[in-house]
Amino acid sequence: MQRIGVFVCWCGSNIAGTVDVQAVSDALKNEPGVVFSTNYQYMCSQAGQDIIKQAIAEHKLTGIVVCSCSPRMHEATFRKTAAAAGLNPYMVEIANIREQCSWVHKDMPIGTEKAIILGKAAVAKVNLNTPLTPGETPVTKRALVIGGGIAGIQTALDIADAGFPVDIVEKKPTIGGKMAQLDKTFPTLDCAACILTPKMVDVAQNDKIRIFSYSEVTDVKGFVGNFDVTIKKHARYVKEDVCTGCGLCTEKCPQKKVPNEFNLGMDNRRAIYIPFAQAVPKVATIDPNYCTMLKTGKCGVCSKVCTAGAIDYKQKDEFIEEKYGAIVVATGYNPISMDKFDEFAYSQSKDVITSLEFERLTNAAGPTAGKLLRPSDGKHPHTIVFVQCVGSRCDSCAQKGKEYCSKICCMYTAKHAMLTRDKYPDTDVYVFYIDVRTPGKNFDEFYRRAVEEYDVHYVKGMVGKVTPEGDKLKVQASDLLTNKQMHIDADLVVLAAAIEPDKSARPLATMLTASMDTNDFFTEAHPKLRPVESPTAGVFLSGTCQGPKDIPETVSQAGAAASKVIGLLAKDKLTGNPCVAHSDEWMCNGCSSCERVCPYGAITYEDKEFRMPDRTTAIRRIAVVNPAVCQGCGACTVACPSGAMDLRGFASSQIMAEVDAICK
Amino acid sequence: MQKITREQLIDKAVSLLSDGTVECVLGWEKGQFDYDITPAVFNDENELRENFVWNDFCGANFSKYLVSKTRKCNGKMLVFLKPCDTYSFNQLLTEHRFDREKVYAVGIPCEGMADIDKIKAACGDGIISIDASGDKLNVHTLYSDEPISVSAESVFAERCMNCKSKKHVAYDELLGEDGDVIESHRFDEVAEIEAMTPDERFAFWQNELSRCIRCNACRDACPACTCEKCVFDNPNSGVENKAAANSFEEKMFHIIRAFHVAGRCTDCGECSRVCPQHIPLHLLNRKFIKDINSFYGDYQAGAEVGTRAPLVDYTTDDLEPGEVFERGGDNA
Amino acid sequence: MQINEYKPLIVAFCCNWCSYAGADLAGNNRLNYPADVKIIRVPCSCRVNPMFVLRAFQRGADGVIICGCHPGDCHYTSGNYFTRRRMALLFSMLDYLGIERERTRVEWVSAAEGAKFAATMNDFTEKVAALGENKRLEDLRCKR
Amino acid sequence: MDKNNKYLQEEILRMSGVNPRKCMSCGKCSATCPAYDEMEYHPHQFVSMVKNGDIERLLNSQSLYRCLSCFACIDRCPRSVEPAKLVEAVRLIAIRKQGANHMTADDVPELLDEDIPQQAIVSAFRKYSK
Repeated sequence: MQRIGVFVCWCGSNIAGTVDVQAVSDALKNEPGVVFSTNYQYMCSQAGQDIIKQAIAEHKLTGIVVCSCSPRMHEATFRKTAAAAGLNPYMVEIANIREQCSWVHKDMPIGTEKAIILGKAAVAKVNLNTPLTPGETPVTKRALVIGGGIAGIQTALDIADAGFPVDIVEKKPTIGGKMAQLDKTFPTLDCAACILTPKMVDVAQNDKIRIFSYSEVTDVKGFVGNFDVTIKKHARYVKEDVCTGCGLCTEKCPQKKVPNEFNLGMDNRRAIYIPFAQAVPKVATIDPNYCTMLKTGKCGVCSKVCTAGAIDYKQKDEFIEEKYGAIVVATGYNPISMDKFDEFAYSQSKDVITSLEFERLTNAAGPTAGKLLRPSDGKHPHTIVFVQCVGSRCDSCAQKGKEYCSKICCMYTAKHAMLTRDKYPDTDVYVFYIDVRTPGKNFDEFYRRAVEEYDVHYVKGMVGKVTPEGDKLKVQASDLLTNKQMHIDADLVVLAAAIEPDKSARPLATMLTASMDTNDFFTEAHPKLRPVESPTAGVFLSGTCQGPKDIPETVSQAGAAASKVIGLLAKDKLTGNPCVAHSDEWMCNGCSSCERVCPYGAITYEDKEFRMPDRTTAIRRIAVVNPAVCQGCGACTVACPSGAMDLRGFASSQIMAEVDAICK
Repeated sequence: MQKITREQLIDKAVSLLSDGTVECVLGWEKGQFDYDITPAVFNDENELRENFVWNDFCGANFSKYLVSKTRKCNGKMLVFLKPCDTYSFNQLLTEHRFDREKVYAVGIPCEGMADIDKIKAACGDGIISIDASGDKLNVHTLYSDEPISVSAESVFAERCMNCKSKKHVAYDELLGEDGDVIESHRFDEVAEIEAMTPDERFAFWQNELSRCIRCNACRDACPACTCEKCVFDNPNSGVENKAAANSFEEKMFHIIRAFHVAGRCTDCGECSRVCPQHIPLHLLNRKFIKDINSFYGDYQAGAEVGTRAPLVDYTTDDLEPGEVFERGGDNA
Repeated sequence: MQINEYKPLIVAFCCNWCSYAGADLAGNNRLNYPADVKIIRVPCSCRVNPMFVLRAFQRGADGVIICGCHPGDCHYTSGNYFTRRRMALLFSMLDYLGIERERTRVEWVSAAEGAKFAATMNDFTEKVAALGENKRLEDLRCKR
Repeated sequence: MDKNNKYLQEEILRMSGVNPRKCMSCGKCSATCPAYDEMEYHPHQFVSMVKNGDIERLLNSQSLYRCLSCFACIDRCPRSVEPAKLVEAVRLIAIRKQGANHMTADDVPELLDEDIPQQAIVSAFRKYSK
């Protein structure tokens, strides 16, 4: 039996004005378990807290009920008071007789009656309270960043800057991501390489940062503060620590017909290659799908020309296991495939390109050395049509494209149009738009410049059909403002393809037990207040894996994710919330219902041997809750058919005791 | 009459026993009466030849017994599954309730099982034995020298009249032919109750459920009720109560039981079969199934292994609890 | 209890993060609602087991209302989605058993919706009061 | 919106199963329409006129009969609004008015032209004979 003390607060006249506090403390004196009951003007004051501390000592109280304001206000205060008096802080319950009683009821008898009932419910609950101790888990002081684009780079740099070691896992042979492929960046028009490559060098030179390029995460176990991650380092057939990045092999390799993915297949590279001049790590990689030596065992040219002796045809995939305290997902995006948009003739004509291909065409390091030339015949295009919202903002019933707005297309299309008109004033540039969306600092001004200064023809309407005819592209479009159908003979058509999360994100989310939305974007822990955290503790989100973003937004989110990681790694131990779920192993069926409703992946299963009541032994599958991961929502307690799952602090028996007390 | 014979089943069992595929056989044996068949474990050919039963009263769904029986069996256990049993079999696998490796499942066709109460209604009491020939059941009673003959179809159990599937959704081996999923009228009765006024519905259920004697037979036979410890047996659960103390007590029992199996119930009908008070308990479970189908899309528990039951799943645009009444049509 | 002055007994389960805070806000703004409403704090609406709802009715409650964060705003991301399914099915079942549908309700109340909380409670209490005493569900032994 | 237009609007929405509110006014239907220049009201206008309940003007317009039912607009509409179904529904309203047929089936052969795609001829028979 508990020894309960009841403390009724007047809150000046806030409570005492409508509730007869003396009557309340007198009435509660007779409740089961209550050995002491009093009231005082301000329970939260020092003097009030002293009354509580004194009563705990004098009456050897095992639990207390404070009838006062909302627990959201002073529950923490009274828990500290109890702890100071040597009572477990979770033996405190608050009856909210201010916000939910005295302030909403005018009539003294009614208020008093309700206050007594609320007090009784709290007493009934405390009777069933048990002392709780928050669990502690150590924190591995190392972070993992998955993805080496601008988001991953910025996050890693910020974490390393705070003194914590960081590993970047990048599946491509170099870090840099999409930003490395871009030409200029809006709205300032500085060159992407000029601002990105110094950061890539910073990463390479930072002794806190390790880069696992050409690698991927294959397994994640553990939980916040204690992740065990397996990283697969693909064989690149070049010793990374020996290769000097001189590039001689990439010039001598006889296999010249490999589509260059960095230029989106618009030119070719060799079977041994360095993706681009500023690659980090600047190390050659052999493409096993094209290398004659690896396929037939005959060639070996690269090995002969390599003075450093870095080539190793026998290299095998390597698996690295490492512990991390926090994981940042920065897996980025890709433009969607244009397969389902036949009307734009993307697969029929080389001169219909996506915006990312356009970036490469105008990039000084691209296939045309920065000259805007048609991919088909290398001629200078005079009429260029840009089509916006290709695959964005589609209805789900249409079964092609994405429902969301890809966010960055309006701005990069304005940039492309403006730069084209700037470099080649002899061109006619049309942009077909549904809406022009330019919220952002200096964004609308930028778009207006494209229209007003550079005379880009913005047409409100959509392109319906592109037909290649001779060396022209017949573009049929609507102009909704003049209510005319337009027919343009274009030389180049650029499609602003929607963007989608990288395909690697879905299996990764499964490994991390991090949730995703229907579009495969990672879900944030709270859409407004916790935008860079995943609901899975210890997993953070950076960049476009969470939703479409431009570079400034990505960088600021990357920094925010880093600060959350730093906040986590700075702790030596994680103190959990003790109000978590726990499963009674004797009652558990192992049915997985709880696991399926848990938003945090806090529940796992193990096979355990039991000595059964009939003296046989049986191996049973039982649920185990990881208290470090559980956040205490209680969804599992209801999903559990046997009632094996219960929630500490809000046990079924406690809530039912409250129900009973109220309904008595 | 069942198309597959007792001898076929015994021969199959004996051959699997003798080649060492299985260690024991879960089958049916005669209980107190001919029509009172109970599940039993058989360990050798003699036991099988002597006691194994297969007739129109072998309604018991074996899936549930696998949970406890496989724990006691070191090797594999042979189990005969009628089409409706296979759904429960899958559902229990989804919930990891037994080890698939320890079971050798033989699917057997079922022509529908008889309801002894319907036979009693037709032939009177004092039934000594019942045998089947063709589509007829011959009932021998104390009071008549000649057997009374009734057509098997006329005494089908309710669940067999509304059979939802003759297709086996799980087996290692199939005896006889597989059937198809059937478009049944199993929700008609639920719809009839839904169409009543609230007062009529209350009166209907008050009449039905007040007969409950809390014998727990429905729970004990239900293949979804395999909890290690049932909430109704657990003094800490707050709902443990053996006796029906008042009018709401047994309602609460049946609502909670139906809710606990909601989304997991395969509509096998065992609850109604075993109820000694003839309460149409399947109408509670079918209400949940009907609601789930209409609110969240068609879902048949146990149709596949590993599916996510509707109550541990959601979509962001599910209907609101306040809208359920609009869906059901205005029958207030 | 006086016979001529019927007062319904309403149990309100409120999630800690949205609806309980919404109720506090109603208090802060001194918005009146009937004292018949008694609030039980739960971490999330998904903590409310249908057994609690039935228990309340069994012990003599006249109405039970469950309040949670708006769908999509759950503190635990998905809790209220499960609540929505569970309660939709439970309420439909209670209706099927002939129990007045006005006695049960789920309402989404955010921490900013103090006024909505008070209005909801006023409306719910009024509807339940109009039904009169809960004869179909209560356990007579436990009635006050 | 007057009563008749309101009635016609509801009738059209019911018959076509189209929800014009899904339209985001991108104009791709009109951009893609091969009969655009023949029309007084273009596909995107059809959608907005039905949405606004401006039905009678549509009913009286020759545009109804210029639609080839090629379904390009249905195929390419990013919002699945399906303008051609609206056109068809308005046409049916016109046809259902006794004696108000645009032309009879007998009129069709002499209007035939060698260049008309077969699909258009089949559509014509379907549209003009009932």
